[in-house]
Amino acid sequence: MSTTAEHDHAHEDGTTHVGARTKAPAELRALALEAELIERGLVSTDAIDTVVEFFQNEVGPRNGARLVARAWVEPEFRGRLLADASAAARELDISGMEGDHMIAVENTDTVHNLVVCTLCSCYPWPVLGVPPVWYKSAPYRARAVREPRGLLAEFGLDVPADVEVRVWDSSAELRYLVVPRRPAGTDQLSEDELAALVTRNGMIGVAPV
Amino acid sequence: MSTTAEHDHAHEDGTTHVGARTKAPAELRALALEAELIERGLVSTDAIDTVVEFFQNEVGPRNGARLVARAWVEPEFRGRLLADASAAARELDISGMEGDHMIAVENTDTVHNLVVCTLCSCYPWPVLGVPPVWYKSAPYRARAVREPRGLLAEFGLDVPADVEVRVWDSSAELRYLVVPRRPAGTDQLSEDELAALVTRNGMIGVAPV
Amino acid sequence: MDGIHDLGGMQGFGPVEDQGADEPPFHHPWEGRVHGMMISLGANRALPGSFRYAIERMGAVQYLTTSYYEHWMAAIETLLDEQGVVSREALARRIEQGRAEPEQRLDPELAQRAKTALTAPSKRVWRGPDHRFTVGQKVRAKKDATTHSGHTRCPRYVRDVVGVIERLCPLEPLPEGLPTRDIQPVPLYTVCFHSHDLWGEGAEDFTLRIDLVEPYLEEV
Amino acid sequence: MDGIHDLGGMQGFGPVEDQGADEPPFHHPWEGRVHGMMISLGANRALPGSFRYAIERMGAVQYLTTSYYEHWMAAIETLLDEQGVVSREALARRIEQGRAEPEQRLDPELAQRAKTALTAPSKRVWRGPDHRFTVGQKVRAKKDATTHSGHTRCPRYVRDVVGVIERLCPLEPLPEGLPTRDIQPVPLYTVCFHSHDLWGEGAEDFTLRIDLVEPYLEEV
Repeated sequence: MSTTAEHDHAHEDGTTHVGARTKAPAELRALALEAELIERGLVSTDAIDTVVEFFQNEVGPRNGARLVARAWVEPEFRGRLLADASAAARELDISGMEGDHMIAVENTDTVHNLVVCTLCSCYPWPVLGVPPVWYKSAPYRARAVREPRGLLAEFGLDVPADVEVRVWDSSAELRYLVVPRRPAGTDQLSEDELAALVTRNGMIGVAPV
Repeated sequence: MSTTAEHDHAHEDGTTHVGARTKAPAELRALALEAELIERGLVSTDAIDTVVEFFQNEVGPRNGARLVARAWVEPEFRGRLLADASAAARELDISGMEGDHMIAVENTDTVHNLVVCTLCSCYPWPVLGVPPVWYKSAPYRARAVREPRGLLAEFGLDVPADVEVRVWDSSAELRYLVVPRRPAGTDQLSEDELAALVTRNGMIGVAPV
Repeated sequence: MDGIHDLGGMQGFGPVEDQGADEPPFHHPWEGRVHGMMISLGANRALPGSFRYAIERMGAVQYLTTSYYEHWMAAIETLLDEQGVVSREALARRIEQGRAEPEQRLDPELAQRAKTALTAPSKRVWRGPDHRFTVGQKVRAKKDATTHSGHTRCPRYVRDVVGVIERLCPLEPLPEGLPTRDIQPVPLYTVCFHSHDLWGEGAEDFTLRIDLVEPYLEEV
Repeated sequence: MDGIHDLGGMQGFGPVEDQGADEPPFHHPWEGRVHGMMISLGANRALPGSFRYAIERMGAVQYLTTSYYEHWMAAIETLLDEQGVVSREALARRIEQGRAEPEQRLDPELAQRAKTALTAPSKRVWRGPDHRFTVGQKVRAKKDATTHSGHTRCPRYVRDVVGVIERLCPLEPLPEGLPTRDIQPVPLYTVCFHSHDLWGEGAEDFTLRIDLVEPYLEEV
């Protein structure tokens, strides 16, 4: 990984071609930082590769979806998930940074949950991966704690007036995961099929499932 | 005024040369707007010229300084200025837009006044002209109502702890003018000489005089 | 609205930079033209609605990254577009087609009215309800003084804080009504707050006066 | 500090734009490298201090006009510079001299530690004072919870508002101490607020839970 071409090849995500002629300032700064830290032995190419690989291929909303589907089909697991989401996640070998104190909050007939981090962009990595840009954006962080119903309507989710909208601002080290309501007419689906219905947005609270 | 060259000549203020090749987007937008409004008969070249000329040459902190100097030398005028600054200003033929409800606030041994407009940049045009960039800037508007002493110190003005700092946030249609303290050792100066000592910053409250 | 324009008390904006006493009124010729257009349009009663509210609706990032006279220009463009006088499209087309050079048009009468507006005292006095609060009375700036998404002149930093009425001032139109040209004259007050009530005990020691209309205030 | 990062309740930022379910974790390769550097430095205990506070000190305009991973990069640069590990000048020089291409350096043991940090459960439990408040108790988020210029995790929008303790949570280090590595474990609570108490009677009807440490709270 000593040339730009190799670097590009190793980390290409399909959205941007990094080359000497197309480097934006941020890209150039990141390269310089890595070069400096490599030289000082503070980071290593393979450690960084490992992190990138982890977020690109090993972790993401599929983990959260497995927890949700399991909770839908196993009432006792649901109970354990709502009591201690990090412990329940460990049963499925899901654990790690930004997930040691996870709390699962359940949507019901009377409560709809919505998760935000107004001060930065805290997010439960082990179950959802890294957050989407919109979750990290100023509009979402500004509006979620002030006009959540209007915001949800823009996401296509009209919460009836008699359903409590419950916003969670993750300002400390607790991390929140929304357990959506199981859709009607899914009685015949397997746990895996159910997991396939659960979306990242549903587990943040901006989609029904 | 049908060509760029003529336009430049008529309104050159010495800081920027406006020409077809150097137009920034803001300049271009302003030209387009004027062109459109001229065509619709909603503005006129001479009306705009009049306004520019007025702010460049006819109004400014010298007006405020005349009021302050008069107040320093005439106790009765000082009384009228503090009672109704707009009426007192009219005695010196000073009046106009953004100055119909002016209030003069006097610095004393025990009070130091500071004027800001946190929501926009309200300013008493007839006595001070248009505001300087720093007065309109986000840092000033943000800090003046939260840490005025620290801010004044950065302007080189250390207000003793036993002097009340009194901040005026001009959020409505009242406009504020600070009357600085008359400097020591100026007993022999004429009113005109005194006026020459009074600065714009002094009448906003970020300088002693 | 609690937009970025409501800057009072925000931190992280860096130092204040004074350009000195010789700073010109306009830093570029176009700035003067914008000021002149605003005053001329006003003298022609061609800019109704709320100029300030039009600025407040710019969007936070645009607001912070543009200059004062760019704010003014944005507001003029917005109001003219909303009133159907000059559409944004017409302006964009003009720039695109290279027709962004104003012709000369003289209107000495308008020039005189612009000058008069800048220099003549106004006799306008608003009539309406009597002042309900008295000097020395404790009042609280209401938590929901603002209408949440509309124009207000009650900044966030005084809301829900207790102050003291210091002066009764002449009536002014309620700012909330201005964007829809709904003129409701209401009593105005200068209200005095202490910095510790505004920002907590750890704040610098100072007092603050701000002018607030009666609907923003409630008895304590 | 009441910086621009404290966005809760601000208006004028426009719509939320969802890129859809297929949005990649990193939008440019350099974003992944920044994430990787942060985790690797952490695994090497080479990034002490407060990462969040370093972001908060970016400056308002820079903060709003740069992306999330640019915030991270700014924080890494700031902390490394402040600790004397890598100066800003060294990085600027490297870019200027065209030496911004990282050599390959392998350290499988560090890679393993990074992976472990990302995936292993942490057993860390903070010990300290008992919880003083009880579930159901009314509390007010203090007006001066913040130290005015330093790091805080008590956002502006809850300050001086009354809520109800909903849950006692495990202790966490007081955020105010983190920038100076002053670790003071304190009780944490989930506190429930009603939207009308936060934003006034005119606000949408909803409830809000937020996790606040005990020093941010006072009895009502």
